[in-house]
Amino acid sequence: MSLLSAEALYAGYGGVDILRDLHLRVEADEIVVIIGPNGAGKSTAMKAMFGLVPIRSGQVRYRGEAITNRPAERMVSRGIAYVPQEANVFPSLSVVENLELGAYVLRGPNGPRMERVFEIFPRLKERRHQQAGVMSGGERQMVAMGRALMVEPTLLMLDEPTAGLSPRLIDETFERIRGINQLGIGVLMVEQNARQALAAADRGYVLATGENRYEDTGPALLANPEVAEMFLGG
Amino acid sequence: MDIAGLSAYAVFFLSLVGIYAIMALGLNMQWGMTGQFNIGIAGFFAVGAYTTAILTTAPAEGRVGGFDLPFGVGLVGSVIACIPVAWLVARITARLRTDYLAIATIGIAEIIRLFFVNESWLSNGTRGIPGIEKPFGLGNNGYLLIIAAFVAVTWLLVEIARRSPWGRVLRAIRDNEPATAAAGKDIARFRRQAFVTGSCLMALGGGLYAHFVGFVSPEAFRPLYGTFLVWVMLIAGGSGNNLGAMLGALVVWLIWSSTEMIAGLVPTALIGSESAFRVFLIGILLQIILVSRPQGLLPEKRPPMPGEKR
Amino acid sequence: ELKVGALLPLTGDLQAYGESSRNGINLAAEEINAAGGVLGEPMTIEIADTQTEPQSGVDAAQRLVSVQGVSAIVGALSSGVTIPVASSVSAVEGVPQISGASTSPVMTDLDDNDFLFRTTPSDAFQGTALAEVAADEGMDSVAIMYINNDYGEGLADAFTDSFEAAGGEVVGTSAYEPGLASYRGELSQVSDGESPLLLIGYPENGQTILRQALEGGHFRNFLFTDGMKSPQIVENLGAQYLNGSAGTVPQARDDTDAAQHFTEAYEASFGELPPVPYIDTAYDAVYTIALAAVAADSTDPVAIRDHLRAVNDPDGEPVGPGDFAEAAELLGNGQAVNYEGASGSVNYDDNGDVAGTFAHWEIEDGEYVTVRVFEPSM
Amino acid sequence: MIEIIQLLINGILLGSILALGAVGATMIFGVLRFAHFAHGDFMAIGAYFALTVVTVFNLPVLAALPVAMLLTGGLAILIDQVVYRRIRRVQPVILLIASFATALVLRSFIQMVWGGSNQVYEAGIQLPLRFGPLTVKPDHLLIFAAAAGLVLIVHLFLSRTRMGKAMRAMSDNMDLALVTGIPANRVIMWTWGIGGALAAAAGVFLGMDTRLHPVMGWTLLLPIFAATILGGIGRPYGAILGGLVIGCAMELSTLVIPGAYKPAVAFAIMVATLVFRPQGIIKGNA
Amino acid sequence: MIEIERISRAFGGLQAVRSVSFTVAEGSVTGLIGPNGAGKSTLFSIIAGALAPDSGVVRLRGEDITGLPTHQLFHQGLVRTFQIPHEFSRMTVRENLMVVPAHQRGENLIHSWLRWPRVIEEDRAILRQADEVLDFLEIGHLRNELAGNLSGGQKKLLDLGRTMMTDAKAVLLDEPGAGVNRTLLGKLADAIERLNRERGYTFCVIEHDMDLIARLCDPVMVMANGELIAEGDMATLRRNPQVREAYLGTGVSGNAGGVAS
Ligand SMILES: Nc1ncnc2c1ncn2[C@@H]1O[C@H](COP(=O)(O)OP(=O)(O)OP(=O)(O)O)[C@@H](O)[C@H]1O
Ligand SMILES: Nc1ncnc2c1ncn2[C@@H]1O[C@H](COP(=O)(O)OP(=O)(O)OP(=O)(O)O)[C@@H](O)[C@H]1O
Ligand SMILES: [Mg+2]
Ligand SMILES: [Mg+2]
Repeated sequence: MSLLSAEALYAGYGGVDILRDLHLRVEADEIVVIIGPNGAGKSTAMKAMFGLVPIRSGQVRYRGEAITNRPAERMVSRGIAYVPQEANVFPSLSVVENLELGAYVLRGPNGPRMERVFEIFPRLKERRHQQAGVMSGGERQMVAMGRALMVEPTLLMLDEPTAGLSPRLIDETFERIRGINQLGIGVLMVEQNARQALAAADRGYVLATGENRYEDTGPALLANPEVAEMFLGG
Repeated sequence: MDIAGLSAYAVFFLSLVGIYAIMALGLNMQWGMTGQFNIGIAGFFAVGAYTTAILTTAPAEGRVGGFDLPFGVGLVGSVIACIPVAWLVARITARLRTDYLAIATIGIAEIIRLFFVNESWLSNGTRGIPGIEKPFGLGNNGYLLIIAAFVAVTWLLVEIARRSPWGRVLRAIRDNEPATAAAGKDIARFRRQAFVTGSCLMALGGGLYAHFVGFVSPEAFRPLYGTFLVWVMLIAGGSGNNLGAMLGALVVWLIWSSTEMIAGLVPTALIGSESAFRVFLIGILLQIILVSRPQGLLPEKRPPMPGEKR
Repeated sequence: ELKVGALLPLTGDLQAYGESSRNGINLAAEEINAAGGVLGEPMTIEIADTQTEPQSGVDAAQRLVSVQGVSAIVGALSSGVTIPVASSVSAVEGVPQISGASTSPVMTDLDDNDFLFRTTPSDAFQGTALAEVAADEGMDSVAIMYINNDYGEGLADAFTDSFEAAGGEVVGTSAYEPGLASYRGELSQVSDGESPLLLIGYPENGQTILRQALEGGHFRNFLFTDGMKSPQIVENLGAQYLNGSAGTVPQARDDTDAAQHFTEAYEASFGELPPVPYIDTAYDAVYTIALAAVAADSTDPVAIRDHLRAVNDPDGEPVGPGDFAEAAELLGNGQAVNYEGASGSVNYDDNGDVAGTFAHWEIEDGEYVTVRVFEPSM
Repeated sequence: MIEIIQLLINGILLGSILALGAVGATMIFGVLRFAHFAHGDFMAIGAYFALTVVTVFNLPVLAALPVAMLLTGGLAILIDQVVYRRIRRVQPVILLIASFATALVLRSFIQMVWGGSNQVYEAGIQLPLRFGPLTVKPDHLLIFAAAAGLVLIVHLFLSRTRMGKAMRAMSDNMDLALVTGIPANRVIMWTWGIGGALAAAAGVFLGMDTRLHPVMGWTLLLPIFAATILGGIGRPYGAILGGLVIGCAMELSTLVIPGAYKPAVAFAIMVATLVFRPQGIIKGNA
Repeated sequence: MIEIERISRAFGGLQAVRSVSFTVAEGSVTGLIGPNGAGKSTLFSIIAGALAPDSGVVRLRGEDITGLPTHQLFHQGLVRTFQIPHEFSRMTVRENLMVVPAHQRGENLIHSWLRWPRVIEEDRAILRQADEVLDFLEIGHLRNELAGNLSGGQKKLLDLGRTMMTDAKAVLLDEPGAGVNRTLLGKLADAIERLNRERGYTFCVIEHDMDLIARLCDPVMVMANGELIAEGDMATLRRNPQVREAYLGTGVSGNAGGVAS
């Protein structure tokens, strides 16, 4: 039984299907990457699975349970955490408050959970009282990811976690994602930094115009000349 | 209820609709096109009405004016008098956006109203200015034609403005100010132009109103009828859509005056007070319109591209 | 069939007065119909709400005239609505309009093609009357607070002129804006600690002002105008604080037959007659319209207007509100009548105004008691 | 000097009533991003609910207060679920106009049920306590204490509970709040409940100090907005300060300008604040 | 062309830019790199007139332009894009571009009223220009789509497209590549090169994609902690230990982005 699976999804905005017959699957403990050109529907796919875009037909299952079109706010308590592509922190709240809100659906003290996040992102501990809105691009991504990790998810969904980060931070971020994955958390991410992402991933999907194009292990996709030509910039 | 009577009422009804339609078009320029949240319509409405009252009435004791000038001069005066007022308000509120601007403008409108209440030397204070005549000795029918002509011309001008590159810049400002500035547009200037032009239309409405009812006093410029009604018309009709603004004026004023008949059908024992029930109905109808058609009766359409038919 | 429009504020600021005026109007119509109606048919009343706003007031008036086809209008209450209705509807359509409550001096000279009348005297008279009452009460200095509209300002000005001419002193004057939660600042501004307060306004905010004046210890004695003559004030604030306060109201001599008839008839129909103004004036307005229609032998608006003064022929037979059948018969026989109304003699002058008499009233044991009825000596 | 102090005392009373209204208005603004034009009418209906309790069960006003707060809070939630909820996702201006319609509905409802004339909780007046040359009315002490107590409770709620934090999060970024698993609808209902309850309290106090009348709240709406703006929109603590400043300024203004311009004072302060310190008098961290 | 002289700017206690000076030579494509939070975007905002510096001077062709409002700079030929795309969300993609050209007659309201046919004629030319740009960026099929509905990367392209609607002399690009697919990014680089070569545009580019920087930019400025720490061509900078430490990182995976190609 897959951790998350999407079968034959049709979904879009205002009656127009963006996704057509989309299939996706994430196994427990796996890092899965989605790549594809701009406007391919990658973000839409993430949102649809998370209940933010209505699915017209098809099934989304989480650990075998059908969660198609369930409201987004319920996904979190099931153990799925999602970091959107844009506007992914609460700008006027401090780092600590952002993290606390991440654990909104959980009971019990936040202290230990927050310590664990600080272990992964020590920089957040230094800046814990800073307002998230004025942090630099890289720090914000950490806050966003930290916030998602606060729910102790079993599945983490990341939409372009490295966009706008410096090369050094990109390295570090992939490093961290691998670290998170090693804690037993499944990761599904969209990336434009395709080479690095595929290098870090167990499996990858290539989407174009809302449809599946390729699916393979990360290294295999990297080695595929067609993929490289059309989607990785030669 | 005879035909002649009905048509006389229809003329009267349409005249008020026309006056409100002009104001709704002015508001559409500010809100629908530029996103300026002006809830101070009553202030500009008052400036227009008082200006023509002062210019066109016979001389009177105890106040400035009574210049006995013709109707046309009065209306032009209304619009011109509004320019410095609107410009000043635009200047004062230049940095304000959304609800902040809204609340500032409603405050300014109330200050303008209090000014007319208290400064008798100019406005004859609470007593108001009577004897504002319709032009050329026209009756209601003739005056409706004048109003209709003004509505048509206003609509044409506002519609051209909306389709013009000028209107495009306004819509860009509505969407994203920094990006508009980065595209080389002087946002402050465009905002000011839209605000002043829209306000002048409200003043024009005020001028036409003054000649229509023949009397102005501060009571006419309270927020309910001076401002909110116009907003309700624009929003219900479809903000951003000029035809919608005019349709909204018609429909909302129809609701406003027809609910009396509906309320009359319900036994008083059930509702306590017929008139209160009427206002209750108005509120409910409005909510139904807003909930069922939040984009308005005629939603905004993008202006045609050059060479495109529509 | 005679149709009369009642143009009243049934919602909005003056809603309380609108409802009581409506009773007066309905009462007059019922009596007239009981006495055989007008020109052989029962007359009808069409009611329309002004919402106390000019925009909807003129619309309602036009609807009365055009859609309901009324031959005359009774109303409106506030001058801010009455005047626009007169100049955009009544004068234009040629329908007589009689207000029972608008007191603005502006109406006297209004260019209304002689279609606008009123059954209540202009402020100018009441101001003088008020000064006389102040003198009667032995007040040589007063502070004034008045509602900031044409009614308040008109009265305050007229009072100040007469009062000061008679040697009185006004220790402080402040206009107030309606609807505020506190008038304590204004009160402490006008108060000198001793002088009584002349409060010109309506109960809606007047009650708040009175209460804050008493609670803050600013004033103990009060002088009122017609607008504040309302039993709910005594009821809400407590009689003991208001006993001894005095005021004026336009009122006919209540010893007249007409006034007694009105009071009895009202009480028979609606229960106790509330001591609020503008009921009898509205009542009289309907009567004069009905009589004028009879005199004109027509329900044509212009004909009614032309005969409004004729039903007050000084040489005619005096008739009162209870005598409609007789009056109609006299008129039918071509004889002149002189209507003496519940609110006074209702003799419309060339401007459509009436000269009124005023009552000097006091509050005693929580009741409004008329001390005397008099004609102000201008 | 004495006069000024006396006016200040009066101003603080008026200010605490405004503040209660403004705290609710500012919370609603913070979470839902629109100026709620029916807020004054919530005050009025709260006052009338209390009136019914007072007359039917013959209870003192303060005992009726919690009932009125509860009922008004509930009514606010109901209106939100029936009307506002459906248009939350479109532009805020639609919400604003809809709230204006709500104001009409509430006001006429009051008139239909309770009638249009002045009413009071308790006939008569209250003689003031005298402290030397200063006078204070016993009710005023009560109102002030109750207002302070309510504000304290709201403060604790906002700063100590998860719901309070969730409200701030919602006002920051509603979409992200959803993604974080915050039950947006529940948070919004709480906001309405609290805003409505506080409005009811303000209305009851206003009724105690003046009288009950269908438009009692509507006419106070602009000063309440002025207080909201002055304190910085979306900041409950600012709203309290804003209410007090507006209240005192309005009372003190009678020393220098004609009473007829008194309401203009609140508006002028409001406009000046907007122009010179758009973020409000106390600069928050946003 | 653009001279930046000792520009400083602080936010509260944070010194975002400290006394930075450098020159963007006419006709060059100058890169600006540095870690997140180094102050690059802040510096752009200062040059473009959206933010006032605490001290320092910006010159455009020798003329002092410090503190001039954005729209005036635009008319002197200085255009910028934003790091976070700033589209006109409720306008179509086409309209987004058509707003940009300067000196449109129709932007004068009176003119629109009186000379409508001429305004329309002019607008037609602008429309053609906009469609060309859209086709060039391969988003021509979206021309009538509302810009707010575009995907993240498409918005970046649109932002770039807007700069192509002017006769800009100097263009400031803030991370044109972030979120843009690599294949398209290559084309974007072509476009920048062509504009630079054929039309003589001067560029200053902030970018974290080192391939793009290496391919396009010479010289490259490196900022860290608000200061300029190095400048030179990319090959030199890669060998600079300070730059590696602060920015590039030392790990090999930093090259997995495919510098080799
Ligand atoms: N709210 C919306 N309404 C209508 N269409 C939309 C909306 N959001 C996105 N789209 C359209 O859906 C398509 C897919 O968008 P999506 O955001 O999923 O792309 P993406 O693959 O994430 O691209 P990118 O890499 O640029 O972020 C695009 O063509 C876009 O125009
Ligand atoms: N308006 C502001 N208020 C307070 N601090 C700010 C503001 N704008 C930027 N900063 C701070 O200034 C510093 C520099 O920000 P800037 O956006 O210039 O960085 P950058 O070099 O563009 O980084 P990135 O590559 O992540 O975009 C950051 O630490 C940021 O938090
Ligand atoms: Mg995306
Ligand atoms: Mg940046």
